[in-house]
Amino acid sequence: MGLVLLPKVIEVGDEGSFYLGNLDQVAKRAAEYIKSNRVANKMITWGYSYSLWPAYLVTACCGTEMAAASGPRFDLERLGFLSYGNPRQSNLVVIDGTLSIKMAKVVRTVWEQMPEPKWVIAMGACVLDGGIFWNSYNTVLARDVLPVDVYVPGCPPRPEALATSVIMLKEKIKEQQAKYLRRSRKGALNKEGVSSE
Amino acid sequence: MTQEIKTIPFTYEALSQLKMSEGVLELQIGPAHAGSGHMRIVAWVEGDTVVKVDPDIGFVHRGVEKLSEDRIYIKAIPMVERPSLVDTVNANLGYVMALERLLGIEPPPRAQYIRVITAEISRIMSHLYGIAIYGIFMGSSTVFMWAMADREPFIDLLQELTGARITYSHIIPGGVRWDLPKDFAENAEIALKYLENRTKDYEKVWINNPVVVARSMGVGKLSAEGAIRLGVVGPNLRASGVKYDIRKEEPYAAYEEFDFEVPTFKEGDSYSRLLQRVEEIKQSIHIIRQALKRLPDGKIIYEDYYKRMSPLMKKIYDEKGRVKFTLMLTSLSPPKGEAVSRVEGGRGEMFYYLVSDGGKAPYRFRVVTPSFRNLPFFTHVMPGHKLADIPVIYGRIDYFPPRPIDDGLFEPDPRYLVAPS
Amino acid sequence: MMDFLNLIPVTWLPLLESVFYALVFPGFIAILLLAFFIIWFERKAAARVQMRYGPLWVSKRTGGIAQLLADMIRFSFQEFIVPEGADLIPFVFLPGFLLAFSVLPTLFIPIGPYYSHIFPAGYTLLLSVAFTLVIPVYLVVLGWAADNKFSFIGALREAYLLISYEVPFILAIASAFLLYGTLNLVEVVTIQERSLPGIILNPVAALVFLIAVIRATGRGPYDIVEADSELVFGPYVEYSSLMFGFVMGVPYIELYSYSLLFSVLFLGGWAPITGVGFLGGLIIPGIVTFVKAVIVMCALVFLRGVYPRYKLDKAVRAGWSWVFYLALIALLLSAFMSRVL
Amino acid sequence: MSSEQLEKLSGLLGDTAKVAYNERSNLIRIEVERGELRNVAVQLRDYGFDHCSSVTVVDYPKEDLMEVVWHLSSYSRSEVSRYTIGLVTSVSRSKPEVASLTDVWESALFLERETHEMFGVNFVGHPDLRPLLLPEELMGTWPLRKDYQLKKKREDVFKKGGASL
Repeated sequence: MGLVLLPKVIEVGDEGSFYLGNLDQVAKRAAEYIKSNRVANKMITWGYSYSLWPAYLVTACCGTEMAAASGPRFDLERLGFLSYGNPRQSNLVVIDGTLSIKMAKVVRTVWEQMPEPKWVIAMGACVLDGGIFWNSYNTVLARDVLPVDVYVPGCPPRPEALATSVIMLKEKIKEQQAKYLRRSRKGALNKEGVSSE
Repeated sequence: MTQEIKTIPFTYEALSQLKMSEGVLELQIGPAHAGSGHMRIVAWVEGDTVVKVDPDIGFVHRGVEKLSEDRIYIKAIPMVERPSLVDTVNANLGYVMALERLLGIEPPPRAQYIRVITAEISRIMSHLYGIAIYGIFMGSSTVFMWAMADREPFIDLLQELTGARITYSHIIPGGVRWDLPKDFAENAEIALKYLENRTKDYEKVWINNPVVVARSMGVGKLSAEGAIRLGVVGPNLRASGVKYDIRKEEPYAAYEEFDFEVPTFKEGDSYSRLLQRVEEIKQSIHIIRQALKRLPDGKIIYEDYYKRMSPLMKKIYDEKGRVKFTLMLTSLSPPKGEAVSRVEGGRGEMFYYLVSDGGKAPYRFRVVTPSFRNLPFFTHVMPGHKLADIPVIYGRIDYFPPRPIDDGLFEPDPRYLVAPS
Repeated sequence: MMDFLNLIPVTWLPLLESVFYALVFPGFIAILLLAFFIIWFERKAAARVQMRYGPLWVSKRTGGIAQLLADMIRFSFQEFIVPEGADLIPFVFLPGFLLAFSVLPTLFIPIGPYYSHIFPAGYTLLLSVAFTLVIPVYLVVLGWAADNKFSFIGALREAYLLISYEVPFILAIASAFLLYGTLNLVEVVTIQERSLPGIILNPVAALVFLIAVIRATGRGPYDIVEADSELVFGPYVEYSSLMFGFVMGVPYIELYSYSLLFSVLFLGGWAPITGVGFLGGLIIPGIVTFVKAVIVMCALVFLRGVYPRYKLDKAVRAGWSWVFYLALIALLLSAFMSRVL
Repeated sequence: MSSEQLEKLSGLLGDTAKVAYNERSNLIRIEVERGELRNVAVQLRDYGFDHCSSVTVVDYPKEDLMEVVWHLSSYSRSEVSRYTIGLVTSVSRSKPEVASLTDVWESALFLERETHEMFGVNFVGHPDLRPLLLPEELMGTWPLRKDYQLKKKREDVFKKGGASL
């Protein structure tokens, strides 16, 4: 869990001095301990999977299908998919449509600005393996730019396909967190000095 | 009260040598921004007033013209539809008309009528999408959802006809691929009646909404003379008082048989562009009704192509009314020459220029989408407005990727403009 | 339950009550539950207007009310990014101040006749208003601290609107004071019980109060500060994890304290039901004022689905022109009405 | 287009311009030398063709020449608004240089900029010839020229995972 990166508190002086120790280290250990708790892990998975806010990034023509998907007929807000616009608050990037070189740079910067638990849905044939613009001099595949979690085929894919991709992403988050839980309970974290007793 | 903004004739040189006072802030309203589509609007803002705007586009440039030289003629149809994905039928119609002018063939009347019907439905969908984007830029997600919802019956209509949601590739050289299903007329009538009383709701909630009027009246004003000089297209041009519609000026695909009038407004600001699109939706409904009433029967493919079809293709055509992609279509090689075709799309005039050297692939293929022709809005209209007006002007000119749209000729405040010495 | 009260030494009683007010009823826990309801109500009402479902699958049976819980969990387990350009102390600590100062007014607004507290009861109206006026100042500093062009412009917009809408707001409060003659909110409610509720006595002041509240909390046409289609998210652009959760919650908590004040000042607080003692004098009338406040909140929150956004210069011009004149009329009206009362 | 309108137009333009009429697509092709370009353009604008629909280049590597084409049409004059004029001048491939017509038609501003970055034709007098569509890496490779070969097979496109970023 990303905790507030507070500056290290150094001891004040001998008389009336108190040693708070390295607050970062203490906070990190506490975070690891919480996350290795089974109930907390279930809660975190539920929280992550039901609040997927995509960054407002319409790369190309599949954007119309993403707009139709967030429209009233295939309302994706039911699944907690509220397009909120600001990369800082979102945890999902939906690459909808062809990635030209210029747009690939922008997608990369948006992805890097986002806080840590983040996922990528690549939508449309053009980002899977080229689509009808496969040998154009200006297009790039999604896997060159970002680590993609879910691919949605189709040109443009139907809004129902986007909805299923969000549900598939929920399963993937569940697996990721379950793997994290198994690793942390097995004491794999002890290497970083987290005493499990 | 309409904002009185003087219009001073202005050339691009003076704008580019604008002397920046130190209080100017450069804002990158980039592609990942709720108020910009697929482009980066670089705006120099002083306080709340926009001093200079430089659009940085090309984020969705995929080189359709270069790729079409590498592929046979038929394969250019899906590529032409992608740049304006909300108005695919008109894009498809434009390219196929240029190809037919090269080949020297003429589709039968029933195919022309079906083309007009699908083109008008696609225009309605394009206008509704424009209103939806305008709503979200103005901060009201209600209109976005309403317009997106009103688009769905028309998407179902064409999905029933062609099977695809948006990318139909329905029009081929010589005619169309599918005949209208039996109950198409009734479903179309239901959808049109639904849209008519929906426009009443729009009037109540959105068009006469005092906030919308206050925010878009007098914003992005464009004089008729300015519109002509900047070469803007489509509803933005007619909203400034220039009565020009290619369906009337250079009638194509059976448009001269329908009587519809071209609505125009005089003020040329964002509000009149909104009203212009609502009027055009009403005209399209009128055209579709006439076309459905007077639909002639007969073949939907060019007579000569029908004869050269193989017996199996003919059997499919007679039973299901469906034209399969015959070998003849895929091995088209029109004679040497060039052709130009102009189509009035939902967003404006789509220009196609096709040069062939007798081979299987086009020698040179030039597409100018309406968005590209409206680019001067940004450089010439936006300076002098408030920062909050950028989405209002930009949303209302119905921008769609890959190239942005703009309107009007309006000059920055003289205070910010130091005449180039 | 009543007798256990007299076991506690008498001197501690007011302190315990204040803790109860601050922590349980009009204070923290009530706000937390209300925030759940209000944000869910806003998204559902906006969705109903837009012919769609709104948050549903989070907790299917209860219609998606746990959506805010899911969001809060995601926010709390997300990486908190501090841009290195931003100066650390205000950037990290100001949301905490924002949250605190938006909760504080609920401490002073009485929710029942038996509402005694440590602070001088005579100035509750003044105290509760004073804390709400500090929040925009923190917002401006917060926008400046984030070293981001959009948040800087958002902060400037907040400053513009703050000045142009606080003056009518203070005039509305002054006209209420002129009308009732006292600054003690408990007496205000007793006056309203005798005569008509405040909204009938001086409707103009109520209207000006509501407009100022809509502006302060950024609801409906007045979400100019965090206008998402111009400035990406106003002053809060750079906030990411739990800090964003706080910052997103602040307008709703502010709305809660304003509407609590509105229901006490203009809707007659706990008018029909009065009682004595801990249960009758505090809990039951408290629930009445609480319900009135929630109704006002639902009305204000619903505006999001109806109106697009105002432009800044038009909103500021309106603030100085007709909203200001309305406030003056409200003052005259209450001067006249207080003669009648 | 009626023949007497055609005569009037070609008479107006003088002997330097060769006029051909393509009846099917209502296209009038006017070929002009580079020197005459500006005054023919001004005459056309005064005649009524008040805006520029498209600026493009047709590349003939075999004849070592590039045809720069301005497509003009008319909003204001209704009797000629049906037709499109293709104003064509040919330019050598080694030094493609032509006078920019942005001061005659303001609408050609962005069209010429795009043609410049696609073909490398230098429009003399254009106020600001920065790249418009292409990223910085591709500026100068003139992708639309015939000698810019696209990759034909899928393997070499995806061998290293698409165009390098």
